[in-house]
Amino acid sequence: MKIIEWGVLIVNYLFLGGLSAGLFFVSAIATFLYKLDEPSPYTRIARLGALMAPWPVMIGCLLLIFDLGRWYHFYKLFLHLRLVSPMSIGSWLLVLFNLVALVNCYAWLTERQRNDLFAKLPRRLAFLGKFNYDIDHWRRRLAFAGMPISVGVGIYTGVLLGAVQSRPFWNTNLVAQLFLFSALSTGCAALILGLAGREQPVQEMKLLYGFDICFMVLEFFIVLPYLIHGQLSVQAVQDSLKLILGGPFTILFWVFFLGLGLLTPLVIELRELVPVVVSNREFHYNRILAATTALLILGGGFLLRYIFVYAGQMSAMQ
Amino acid sequence: MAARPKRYAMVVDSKKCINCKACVVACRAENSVPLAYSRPWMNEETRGVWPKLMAAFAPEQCHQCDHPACVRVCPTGASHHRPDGIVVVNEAECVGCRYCMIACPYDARFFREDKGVVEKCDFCVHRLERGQLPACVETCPSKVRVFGDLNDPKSKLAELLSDRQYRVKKPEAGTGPQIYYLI
Amino acid sequence: MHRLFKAGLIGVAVIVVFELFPAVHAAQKGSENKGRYYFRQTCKECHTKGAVGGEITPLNKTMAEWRVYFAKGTHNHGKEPLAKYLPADQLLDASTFLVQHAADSPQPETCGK
Amino acid sequence: MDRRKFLRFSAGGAAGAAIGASLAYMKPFSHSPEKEAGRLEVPTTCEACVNKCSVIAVVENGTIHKLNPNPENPKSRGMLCARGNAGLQQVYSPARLKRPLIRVGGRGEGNWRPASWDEAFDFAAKKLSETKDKYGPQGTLWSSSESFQEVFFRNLGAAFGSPNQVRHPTLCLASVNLAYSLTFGTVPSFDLLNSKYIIMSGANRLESFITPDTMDLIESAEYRKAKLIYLDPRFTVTASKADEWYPIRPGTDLAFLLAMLNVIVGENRYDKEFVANYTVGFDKLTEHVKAFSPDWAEKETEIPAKDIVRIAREFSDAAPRAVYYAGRRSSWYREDFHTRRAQAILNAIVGSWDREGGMVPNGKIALGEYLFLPWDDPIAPRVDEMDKNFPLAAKGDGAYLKLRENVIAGTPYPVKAWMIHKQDPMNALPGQARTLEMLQQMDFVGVVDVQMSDTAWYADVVFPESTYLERTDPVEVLSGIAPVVVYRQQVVKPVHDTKTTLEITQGLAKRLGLSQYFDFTMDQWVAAQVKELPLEAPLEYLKKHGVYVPPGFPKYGTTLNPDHRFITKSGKIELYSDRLQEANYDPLPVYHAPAQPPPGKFRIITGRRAYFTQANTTNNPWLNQFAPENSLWLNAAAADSLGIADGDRVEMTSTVGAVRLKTRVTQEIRPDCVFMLHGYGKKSKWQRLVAGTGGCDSELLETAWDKVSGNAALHETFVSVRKV
Repeated sequence: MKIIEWGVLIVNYLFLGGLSAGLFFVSAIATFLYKLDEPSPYTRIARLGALMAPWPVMIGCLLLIFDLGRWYHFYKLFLHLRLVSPMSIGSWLLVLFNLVALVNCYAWLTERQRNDLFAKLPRRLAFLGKFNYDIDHWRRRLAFAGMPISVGVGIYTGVLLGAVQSRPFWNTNLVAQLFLFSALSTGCAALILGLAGREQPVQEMKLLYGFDICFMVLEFFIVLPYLIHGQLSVQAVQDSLKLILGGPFTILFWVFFLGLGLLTPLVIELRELVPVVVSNREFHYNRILAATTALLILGGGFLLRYIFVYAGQMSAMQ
Repeated sequence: MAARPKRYAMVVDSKKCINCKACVVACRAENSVPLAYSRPWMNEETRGVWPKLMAAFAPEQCHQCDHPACVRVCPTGASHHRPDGIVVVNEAECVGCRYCMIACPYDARFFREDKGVVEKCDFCVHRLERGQLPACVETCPSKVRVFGDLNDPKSKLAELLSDRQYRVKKPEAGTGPQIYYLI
Repeated sequence: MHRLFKAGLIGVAVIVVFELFPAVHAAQKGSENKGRYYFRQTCKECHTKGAVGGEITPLNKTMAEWRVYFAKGTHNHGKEPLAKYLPADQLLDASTFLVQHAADSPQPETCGK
Repeated sequence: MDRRKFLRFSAGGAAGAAIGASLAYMKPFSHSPEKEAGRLEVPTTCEACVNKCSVIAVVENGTIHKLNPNPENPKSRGMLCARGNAGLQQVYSPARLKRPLIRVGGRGEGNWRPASWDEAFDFAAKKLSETKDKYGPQGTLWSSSESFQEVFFRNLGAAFGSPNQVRHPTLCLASVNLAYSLTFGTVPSFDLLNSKYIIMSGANRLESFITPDTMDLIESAEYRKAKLIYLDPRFTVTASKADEWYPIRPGTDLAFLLAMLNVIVGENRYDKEFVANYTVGFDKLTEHVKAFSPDWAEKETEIPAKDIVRIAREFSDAAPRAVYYAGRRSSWYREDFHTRRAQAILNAIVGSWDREGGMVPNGKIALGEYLFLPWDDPIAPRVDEMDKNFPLAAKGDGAYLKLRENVIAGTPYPVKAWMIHKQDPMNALPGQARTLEMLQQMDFVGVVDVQMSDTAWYADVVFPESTYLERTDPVEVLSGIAPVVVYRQQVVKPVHDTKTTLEITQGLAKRLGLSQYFDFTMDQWVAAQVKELPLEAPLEYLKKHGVYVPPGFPKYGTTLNPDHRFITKSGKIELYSDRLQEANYDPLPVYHAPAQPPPGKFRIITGRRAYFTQANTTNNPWLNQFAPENSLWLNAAAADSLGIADGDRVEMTSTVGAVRLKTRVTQEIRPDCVFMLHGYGKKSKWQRLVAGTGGCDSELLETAWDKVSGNAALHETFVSVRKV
């Protein structure tokens, strides 16, 4: 029988869902970091995050739907809510998140952007023009409401796998945490990448690096106990870990995910940020370095999901 | 969970199994399963060095668990647990996400590419409703499988389980499998 | 007693003839296939289980006994001639059939039939 | 409970969700009456092999959906094997012969043109008549294997005037049949279910074939604690279930048997009363077996002498519930007849005759016969000269290999037309090149079959037969300790333009001027058969049940009175056989050590799995999937010394041919033997799954036969194996 049922579509979906969750979460935090009346560099983070957040998860959802055996039956997912099924919860969560993220995105549009958008509506849909409301004042409320949902989506991508008892590689709550922090760090990374093109986003970068370092440190300290715990667990789990400790995914895991996708960007960011914080030096913003770091993190996040989805399915109880 | 009025289960007396594959073909015909898939399958094991050898065979299929992981993870409820203990997939509700396949510790399910749904052994519920045994049970030449109601103390199945030692596969999965292998 | 002796004598004679001169037998050989037909068509009419004559099959006698029987050529314990039931050519065929399927005839079995 | 139709929101956790689900989804699994209305269950009889198991065909809307076992037939034990289940593929397979075909182009080129039945009949009748005009009716050869309508085909050949009819037993069990016939006057069944001690020489009952004996053996060995002793150079499924398995040196089973006889006679362990009352020749046997000590047998068989002694003692202790099982296919070695005779003698002297758990003569059920007109006996002798070559063997069956050699040589007369009924000599006979030679020297070859067999591939005209589920057949008795009558009735109308054998026979008979012999219908034939069954409306009964199980069986001991006359020359069980003596054969089994393969060569043994019937189901996709290709079993140590790894392709060479196939390097075979499955490497391109796939054992096997029965000796070939 076929071993790998969930393939690259699901990997992408998990990655994109996490990415959106991260984008939204960081954006939402940024929303609270400035006084409403004052111009702040953090507005740029909040705005960019809000504008970017809905799209990856939407693409991810489309991928998810196309991965179904009968994609045209996907609506059946929404005829039920089964609280014992991570996928059922997840489907609803995704809908909710998509809605909030979209509204939030809308809320962060400038007046001109809104007008442009509605002006572009085809004539038949012109009646939608009456929805051209200014909802800027919802931003914080949306951020507040959306934060737990985005965290939920970030966790859910891990719970989806972690809840499967029959796959020893997955069956630990650490997977959900790992996926959450990976999601948040990829959100940060996407923002770093998004801002890299702007003029001297120094303040923004300091904040994002700071967040990112937190997320990656947490991620690292989840990977560590995951491995240790697994090695001290029952034979089935030990065997499943062989997939990354001397199995088909070893190089991918250690070199590309852990080395290039997690530790390298962590070191780079630390090197950039620590002197600023500790010695109060000036922050040398290096655009290329920032973009590279971001790409490495994004690559690492993708690989993490790839490794987990594939290795997990290959692992089995004796 | 409330007691079930019936609890269908299966006993496998692997010592009698001669690996003749009748069950596999019978199921294929009965359930119109395309050649690429099979609901039941045979486990074969040969060990030893000439001429000290042993061989063992045992059929396996969906274990119709008491706490089926597949049912738990199913997002639409297409996979569900009947009151008589049989786990079935309602094709109409299945969206083909294959989460159940990933969740099943026995790999007892397969994805029908042609239909876009997941399929597995259902103890031939349509035959049970006609009063017939599951196709694999009925056809077995050496009568390896014994099918019956666990809650009926007079059934051959209950009798075997009270007389003989048995084991279930992967009990640590915690799914409460209902195929009992006699020792 | 006398009759028994006569039958025995004929029997011996017949055996001697058949055993010593197989050529004689061969020359007079009828058709086994047809004999089977005549036997079933005519003899089996009365000689089945529960019928007047009682069941008779080739296995009722040995080869020699059948030869003696046909050499004597009488039916119903000598009361009537066999020729009453079958013409001579059919009798030859029937005897061939019965001798070749007698109780001590070589009958290697085959598969299925 | 208020169930909202659109959005089922059961927030009550797991239980709530489960209840919601179970209530909501019960419906699709209750059967719709409309579907049941088009459903029909027709009891009939299987033809996936020769065992005649009863099946119930489930027909849904005119199509056979499933074949279920018929529990009414105690012989088929309420089971249906893999082949039986795959039987409906015979009907619906795209690989079927769908209309008569006439060859265009050379034989074996595979070019055919569809023909009408009239055309095909005319063509064949013309060719047969031409052959008759030129060479006499004996210039035609009629081959057939056991099947319910075989009788019509055989009768056509006989009515045509040909003495040359050849059947399968000399490729199968002729030596067993002859050995038991000469000893007991009949071939008994073995009451394995009630046996306590069973010895099997290579009779691979649990792996190669599924019949009542298979089920009985499993039941007695696994549940009733009968002891199973199994001798086989290969570790088979049967070996794995046996209490003791001895990888005997191939071809030496007779030495083992003689040593057992030596122990049992020498230690006075035989059944004295039985021997005195029912046997002849025991004194000669006593003298004869003195020479064959267990120590001597150990050297021959590689089975430890102490084990032989112990087994002999255990066997005689367990008697009469002890049997040395006869086996089915006994076409192994040149001395097979004597091996089987020794088995029969061994079984006889311990008194395992006609007793529970021993050998039991088959129960008889008298069927009526349709009285068709008799034709003239053939004038010419058989081309295989059975009277001269095999005077004791079953003449109607012929001796296939001797026949082939004579036909090729043209002695004693030419045979130039060959009609073949559902037989595949190209695969069934060893030495395929010779079979092809025989085929190629024919002026005409006609084949009746359901698929394009390798033999049909080389034929001139192919008549497609309706499969067993598309026709009604004569009633048959499935013999055994408890015999039953089985009936095969039409389940569905023929799917293609096919005919039954009776129709084909009648079509040909009409054109050959032989109509008067086949002037009946199947209904008339069946009516005559069932007339004598003790049933009020026998035919209706059979139509409804598919099987009639007469009361009163099993009967033990019907032959056990000293006045009983066995159908042997002496009227007793013949331990010593005068008939063998008169025909210049050893009257008691004499051991001739078989040749052993020289260093670097292997003895090839052949066999099959129970999901294949000889060579003719390997193209069934439902069965082929279990072994899409055959491979060469090679002992790991032997493979090592040849530098061959598992899965390597090798070439195997014998004196008559070479085949290439993959290896299966294994622990499960003797280092001096190799094994391969039968039925692969087909020539017929229409056998898509196995055409050119794997290797064909017939190409490799050398021609040899048992002198007494004429049975083929298929395990006498030595091959060299070389990596390619």
